[in-house]
Amino acid sequence: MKYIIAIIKPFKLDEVREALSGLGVQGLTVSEVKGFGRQKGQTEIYRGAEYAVSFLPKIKIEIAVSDDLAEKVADAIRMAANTGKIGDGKIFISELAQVVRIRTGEADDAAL
Amino acid sequence: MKYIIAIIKPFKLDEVREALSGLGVQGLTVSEVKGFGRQKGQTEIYRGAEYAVSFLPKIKIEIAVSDDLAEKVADAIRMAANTGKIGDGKIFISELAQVVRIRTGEADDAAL
Amino acid sequence: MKYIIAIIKPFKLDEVREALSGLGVQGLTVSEVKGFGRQKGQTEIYRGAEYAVSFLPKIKIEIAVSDDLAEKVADAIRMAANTGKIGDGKIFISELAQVVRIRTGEADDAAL
Amino acid sequence: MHKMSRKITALASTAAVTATLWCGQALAQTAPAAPAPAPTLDKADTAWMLTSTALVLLMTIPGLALFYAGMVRKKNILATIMQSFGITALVTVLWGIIGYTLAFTDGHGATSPFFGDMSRFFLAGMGKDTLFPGSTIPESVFMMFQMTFAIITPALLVGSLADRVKFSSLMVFTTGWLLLVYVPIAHMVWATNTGLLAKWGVLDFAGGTVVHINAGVAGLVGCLVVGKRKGFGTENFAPANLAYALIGASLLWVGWFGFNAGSALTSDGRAGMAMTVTQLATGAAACTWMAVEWIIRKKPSALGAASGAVAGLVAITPASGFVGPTGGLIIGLVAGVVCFWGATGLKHMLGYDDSLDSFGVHGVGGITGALLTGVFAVKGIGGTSGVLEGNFAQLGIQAEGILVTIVWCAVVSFILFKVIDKTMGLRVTAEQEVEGLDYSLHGEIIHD
Amino acid sequence: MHKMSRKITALASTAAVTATLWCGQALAQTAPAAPAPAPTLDKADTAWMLTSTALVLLMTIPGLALFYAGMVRKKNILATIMQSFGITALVTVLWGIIGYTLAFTDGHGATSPFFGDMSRFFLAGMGKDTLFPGSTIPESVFMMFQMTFAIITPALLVGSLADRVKFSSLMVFTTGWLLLVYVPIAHMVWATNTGLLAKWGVLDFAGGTVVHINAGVAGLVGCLVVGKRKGFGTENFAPANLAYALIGASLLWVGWFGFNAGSALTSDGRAGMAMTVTQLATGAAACTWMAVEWIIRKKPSALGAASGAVAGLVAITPASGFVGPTGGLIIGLVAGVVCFWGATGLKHMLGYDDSLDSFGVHGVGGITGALLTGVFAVKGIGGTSGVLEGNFAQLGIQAEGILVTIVWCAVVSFILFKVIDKTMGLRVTAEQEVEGLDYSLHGEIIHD
Amino acid sequence: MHKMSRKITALASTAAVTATLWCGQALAQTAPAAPAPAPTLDKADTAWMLTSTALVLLMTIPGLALFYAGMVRKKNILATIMQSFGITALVTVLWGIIGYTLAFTDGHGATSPFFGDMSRFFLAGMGKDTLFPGSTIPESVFMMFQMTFAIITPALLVGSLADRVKFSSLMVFTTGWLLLVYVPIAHMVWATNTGLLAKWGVLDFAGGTVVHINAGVAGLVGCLVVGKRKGFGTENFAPANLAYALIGASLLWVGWFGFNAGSALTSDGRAGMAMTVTQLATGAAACTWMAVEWIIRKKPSALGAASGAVAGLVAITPASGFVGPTGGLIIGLVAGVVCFWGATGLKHMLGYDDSLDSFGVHGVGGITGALLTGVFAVKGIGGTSGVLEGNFAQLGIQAEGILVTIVWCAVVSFILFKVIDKTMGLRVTAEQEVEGLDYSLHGEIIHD
Ligand SMILES: Nc1ncnc2c1ncn2[C@@H]1O[C@H](COP(=O)(O)OP(=O)(O)O)[C@@H](O)[C@H]1O
Ligand SMILES: Nc1ncnc2c1ncn2[C@@H]1O[C@H](COP(=O)(O)OP(=O)(O)O)[C@@H](O)[C@H]1O
Ligand SMILES: Nc1ncnc2c1ncn2[C@@H]1O[C@H](COP(=O)(O)OP(=O)(O)O)[C@@H](O)[C@H]1O
Repeated sequence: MKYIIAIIKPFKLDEVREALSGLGVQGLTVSEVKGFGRQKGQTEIYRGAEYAVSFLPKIKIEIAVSDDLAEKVADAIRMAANTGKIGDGKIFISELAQVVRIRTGEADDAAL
Repeated sequence: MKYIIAIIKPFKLDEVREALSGLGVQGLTVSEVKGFGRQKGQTEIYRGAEYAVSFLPKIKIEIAVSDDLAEKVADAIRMAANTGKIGDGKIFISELAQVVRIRTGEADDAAL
Repeated sequence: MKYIIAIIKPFKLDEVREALSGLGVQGLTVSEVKGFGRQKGQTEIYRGAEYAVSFLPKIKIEIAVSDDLAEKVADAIRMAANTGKIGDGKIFISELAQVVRIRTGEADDAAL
Repeated sequence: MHKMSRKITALASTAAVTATLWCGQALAQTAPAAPAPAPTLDKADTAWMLTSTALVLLMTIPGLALFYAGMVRKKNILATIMQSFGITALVTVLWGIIGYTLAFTDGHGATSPFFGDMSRFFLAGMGKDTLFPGSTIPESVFMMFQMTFAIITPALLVGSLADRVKFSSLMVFTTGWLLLVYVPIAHMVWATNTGLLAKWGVLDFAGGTVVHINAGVAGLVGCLVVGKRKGFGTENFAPANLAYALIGASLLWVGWFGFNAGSALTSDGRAGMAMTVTQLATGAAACTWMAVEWIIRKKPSALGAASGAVAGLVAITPASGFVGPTGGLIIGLVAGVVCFWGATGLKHMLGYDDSLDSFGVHGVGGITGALLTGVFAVKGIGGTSGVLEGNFAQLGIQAEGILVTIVWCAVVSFILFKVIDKTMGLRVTAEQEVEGLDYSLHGEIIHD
Repeated sequence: MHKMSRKITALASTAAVTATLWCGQALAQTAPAAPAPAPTLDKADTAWMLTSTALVLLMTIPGLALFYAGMVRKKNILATIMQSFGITALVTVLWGIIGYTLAFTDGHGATSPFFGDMSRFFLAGMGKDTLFPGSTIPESVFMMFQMTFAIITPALLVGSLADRVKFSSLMVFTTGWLLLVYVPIAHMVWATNTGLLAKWGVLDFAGGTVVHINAGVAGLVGCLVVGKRKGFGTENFAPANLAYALIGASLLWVGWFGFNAGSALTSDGRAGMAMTVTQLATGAAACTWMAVEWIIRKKPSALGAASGAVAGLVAITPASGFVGPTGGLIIGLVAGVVCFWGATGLKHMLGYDDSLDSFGVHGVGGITGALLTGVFAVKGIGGTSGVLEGNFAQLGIQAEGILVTIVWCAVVSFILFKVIDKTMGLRVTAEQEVEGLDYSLHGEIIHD
Repeated sequence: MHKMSRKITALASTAAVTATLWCGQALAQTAPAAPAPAPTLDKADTAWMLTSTALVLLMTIPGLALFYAGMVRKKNILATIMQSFGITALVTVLWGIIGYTLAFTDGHGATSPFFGDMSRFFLAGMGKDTLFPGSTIPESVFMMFQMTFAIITPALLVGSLADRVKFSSLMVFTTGWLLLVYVPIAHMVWATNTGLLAKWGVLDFAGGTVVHINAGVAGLVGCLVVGKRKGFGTENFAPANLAYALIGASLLWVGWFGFNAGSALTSDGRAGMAMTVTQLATGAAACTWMAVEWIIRKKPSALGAASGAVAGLVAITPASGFVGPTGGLIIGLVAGVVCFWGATGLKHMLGYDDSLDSFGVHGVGGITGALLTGVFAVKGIGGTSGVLEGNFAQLGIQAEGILVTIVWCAVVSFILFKVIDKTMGLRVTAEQEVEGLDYSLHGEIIHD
């Protein structure tokens, strides 16, 4: 199994989720993060001063998938989250040793 | 060493933490996430309209443990977080290559 | 490639980020987490009662790096985040199988 | 009805024409306001009106600002507050310079049923000791009290356009709308000597037509012109922080005592009765909205209770100096149900995106209240009887007032919205809308 | 003391009996309120009372709503606001229909020391120009002013039940409690012609017994009946957002000027003195609470400062029209210390879960204030001397008033809570409590 | 100018000396305040002043508390509110005991231009029916009204020290500053019979010098003594929640009606005119700040609009009872631009860390307003002409008043800050500053 972490732009979340549902992904976990990267930070005005906000709001999606689905999932995310503009984000894929469904105790692929 | 990520229902956090303390787990890291899965989303009322909230509040626990403790930790989480109802969450276990304690520089098992 | 997760004290974030920039790290992702560990929790006063806050605010930094940079990055974080006081945090390093840049589709080291 | 429809048709065309005519005319007219009878200053009345003015300002900032800000998504909270705050600043200046004189002086000739004259341009001639004609309070205090009404009305209508209107365009629109819609309708209803609807005998104690129908209709027109929010019907638009909305509704409720009881312009028993019926209607409407929602949706929502309260406040506004306690209670009961339908059934049925229900609550509630004023008016309280006391004609007169307001407001607002949309653009870009107005328009965000 | 204890015993049994008797009696009674002497309307007094009414409403919404909402966990913020808001709406209607007439008309026969009659049912006979007997203000304004007191009292007591009471049950409880506890105690204390405690000579300028002891005792009874919050003593119940609590406390403070100075029913020197002692006591109590906490807990907490201020406001309430500046200062000093103990030592000692300290602050502070009124009353201010001016008896009279209030309130509240608990259930389910009342009762959550 | 500079030099040295002298003197002096002419109580004036007092208290809590709390980082929100709240409690007690008597009694001999006497120590001799000399309102009400001014002034100056001052030291500083800076300057300006600046003919209707210049200058001195915030210029200090700041600014705006119109001490046409010019100046200043920022920074910020409004309110304060509508508009226009520069250009140019711009807005705005009062004063409104009506001298008199205020305030504030810094320490430790004042000073945090 693979553990996929994707950092995307916040307003792309709904599109990504739909794309993944289309692939049969049954679950995923989302959190709000702040990203630092090539994308130039916004500038906030504060009493006439300007503050560069170096951290940008991003969404982190975590999905555990079976090995054979991993590639498709990564592709789907890339398609759905792409705007072509800097700051679109990254996808990180690593090995996942074991999965357990808390409710039933089912393990690995059956637990996804 | 293993890196264990558990997604659980928020109100189970205290029980899980106690179960883990019982096993001698000395540290863990917790964050608020939103989960999307089989569990049907709640429905919020808004001026007479109903909005299905597809993302549910969940708690993510991350714990680095030595290899021999991994299985016990996973079991303990499963016991403590189980309600038997859909949405109880998942446990994901992966390999951890290296650990460092920032304060002392201790490494790996000594750093846990 | 390696996936580095560091848990640090919140007010060390800026120093850590600068240290990493110095190493040529181009991107990282940050989130607010709560840590449970050896560091004794704060005590809040509430109408004369005292509540021990067992979870402390921490910052989690995630960085994907090429294999050769991993050691340097871990060292840099350890230097920058160290205060010598309990609760300074941990660094976790694991293998990363694959990286994709969403905007361009570039993969692995080129995507970092 | 025939006579009425003729009047209305005439007005529909008159609206746009007159609105463009008055400038020249008014500027040429410098005669003073009609000589008033000579009451003297009453310090007690003045004390109450100073207080009422503060209360009505409190309704807009921070009351309405919070009520609306609590209903939007987090990324638009500051921008929503800024709409109320910016309108407050802008209308203050406009009203002082030209709005007040055009609304509350008598005017001359053919335009006098619709507009005043320029005798109070820059408040000229309003000395420290000048009383407002026919009242016992300084004209400065009357002018200020009315200013707070002129402020809240455009601030209310923005609710329909929430989350997508440009701040710059809103400021321009407000300027035009104040002078071409608010001012003439205020004049028609409240300029006792010359106003068109005042002469017809339309009852509107504290602004059911001038403020609420006016804001509701303009809001409806606006949300039709500007279009739906991006994601309407598919994304979750759940309010970010309803605590703000409930604070806001509470401050609206408290401040409304100034709005309604203050409209007596004196601190006597009529003011007391206006406060009483305001409270009863509001409590009743909050209860009925909660009850209806409890039955239909299984849970009484906090936003529902707040919306019900506002619905009651809106509906009792025109009636407040005219009806008694039982009338007030009934008006509230009705308003809670009707506005619930306005903000839910009607809106969903017709499918427009009246984001924060300016029309659903203020338009629908204002119309309900204006009509019921004609039903429940009690001679012993406000000097005019309603249907229940046998004066059936009053209901027709109220309907005429409502129609004139709707027609004038809809026509001129539509033209204004369209002109702005075609020139500077009414709406932010799609990117700005997604990014949130807080950052894209004002360069600020809420950090926690 | 012997005489007093007999009176009390008699009352304990009378409470429940009378409470069930009055319905039939009162409905049979339709005679008008006693003819008043003939003062005329004073517009200045009316202006101040209109203002005071707005100020006291501000205390409950949004004042108290925020004060309480700021002390609960995030998942219960909206539900906590809704408790104040829902009570405001409900009591408004109840008071207009039947509460006012039963509290403030004279009543007849055996029940007249406890209840009024039905002559103002649906506010019948209260015309625009009717003055409240013996006052210079319209009866409508007096009725409204008193309504705001009737609203805040049940809203205060809910603090003891926070985080676990069903909204529906709370609405039912409020209805019963208003009519069977608040109304008779208000009548006993404030119905000058017939009220039991009024005749005994109990001093309660603005509601130390009627509002605060009453709310505190009912809250205590309620939290004993409903039980502790799930997780009490083991989970961290730290307040989610004390900024709300401090805004709330501030609005309570400001609004309390209407509460206390408004209770003069006139805008004269006594009102001014009431405002003065209110401010001094509040400042002093906030300082002492902070000081005590600073010494004991090493840090002065923001919630402590706010609680101290409220403690001072509570304690000065019965005294406000009777004592002078130094008396006010001392009452505040004492209240800060005593209520700190009430909300910390006492509560932890006895182990009940008075969640937001309705009893610890309002009960304890109200008793303290009511007693000290008997000590510091100054003839030259309120017409009655206290112990310091040699009138030792007044302290006993005050104690009698307190005991009657406690006994009546405790007995009837207990019965009401129990009946509701056995029938519809007082408390949410364990799941709902864990999930949070915002979502489980109202279908809403705070998103940011 | 020569004469003036001599006066100033004399004063600079007098300030410190007198400040230490008065204690002994004042305590020895027990003669009653000068016998007043005998006006009688006016209940209408009293009603308005009771209301105004509530409005001005609302300005500090929760108004200013929120305005400031909204501009700091999340970890300091509660501590910032606590600064306003704690000062409110402390000054209440101090003012009642000794502040009022030293500020508003006539005083004796050499110190009488600077300080009053002890005849109202603990408010002794202030009975229920005592009127404030020369007014138609109870002295208790006047004392309370003035107390709210004494509260807000130190609360304003803390803005300069935000995020780094110790709460304990702030309480000590406030005590000293109230008695050695606020009290003498209030006496100089407002003690009609004996005050130094009052005799010179300085116009300050509602506190341009006493409140705003005073707070601004002390804030500037304070932020120079305490030093910059850790991370100033390198870390992002973006405000955590500007919604709070906008609620705060709104409440300041509304409450300011009490501040300015209340300063008439009567509810007549002058109060109405004061309210009018207050509103016009505020609207105008908010518009110009927005406009300038829009031009320079491309976006009109919400904080900018709020700051502009406050700038207008500050600048019109001294002028409010003296100028007419057009004067008010112009003062607002000027204040918006000048204070924008004060809070941005000037601050960045000189590089001090006036965290929340107490000096940039209140100092600069207060000076601007005090000078322009001398320009736009209209005889027909406040009895004194300004430059535009040919009275050129008034501008010089205003400048003298400003200079005396600045010099006295700067000298004594500097000594106070230094003494406290050397003894108990003015600033929290670096760790506490990083951890946040909420937790480190008060043991509390905002959890959501
Ligand atoms: N090496 C990295 N490790 C972890 N997160 C990264 C890394 N590089 C980028 N990110 C995340 O991806 C986001 C987008 O990266 P950025 O460099 O701005 O643009 P792009 O994705 O177009 O290359 C960043 O905001 C950050 O959250
Ligand atoms: N494949 C997955 N990858 C990551 N997180 C998942 C995945 N599937 C489920 N989750 C997380 O687990 C939570 C519970 O899953 P759900 O399908 O609702 O119920 P159950 O755990 O009972 O099967 C989800 O809300 C989500 O946060
Ligand atoms: N085994 C672990 N797994 C995950 N996170 C941990 C673990 N141990 C510690 N942490 C994180 O590191 C933080 C610091 O750990 P702590 O034991 O308090 O001090 P130190 O880092 O000095 O040993 C904790 O608050 C927690 O967030």
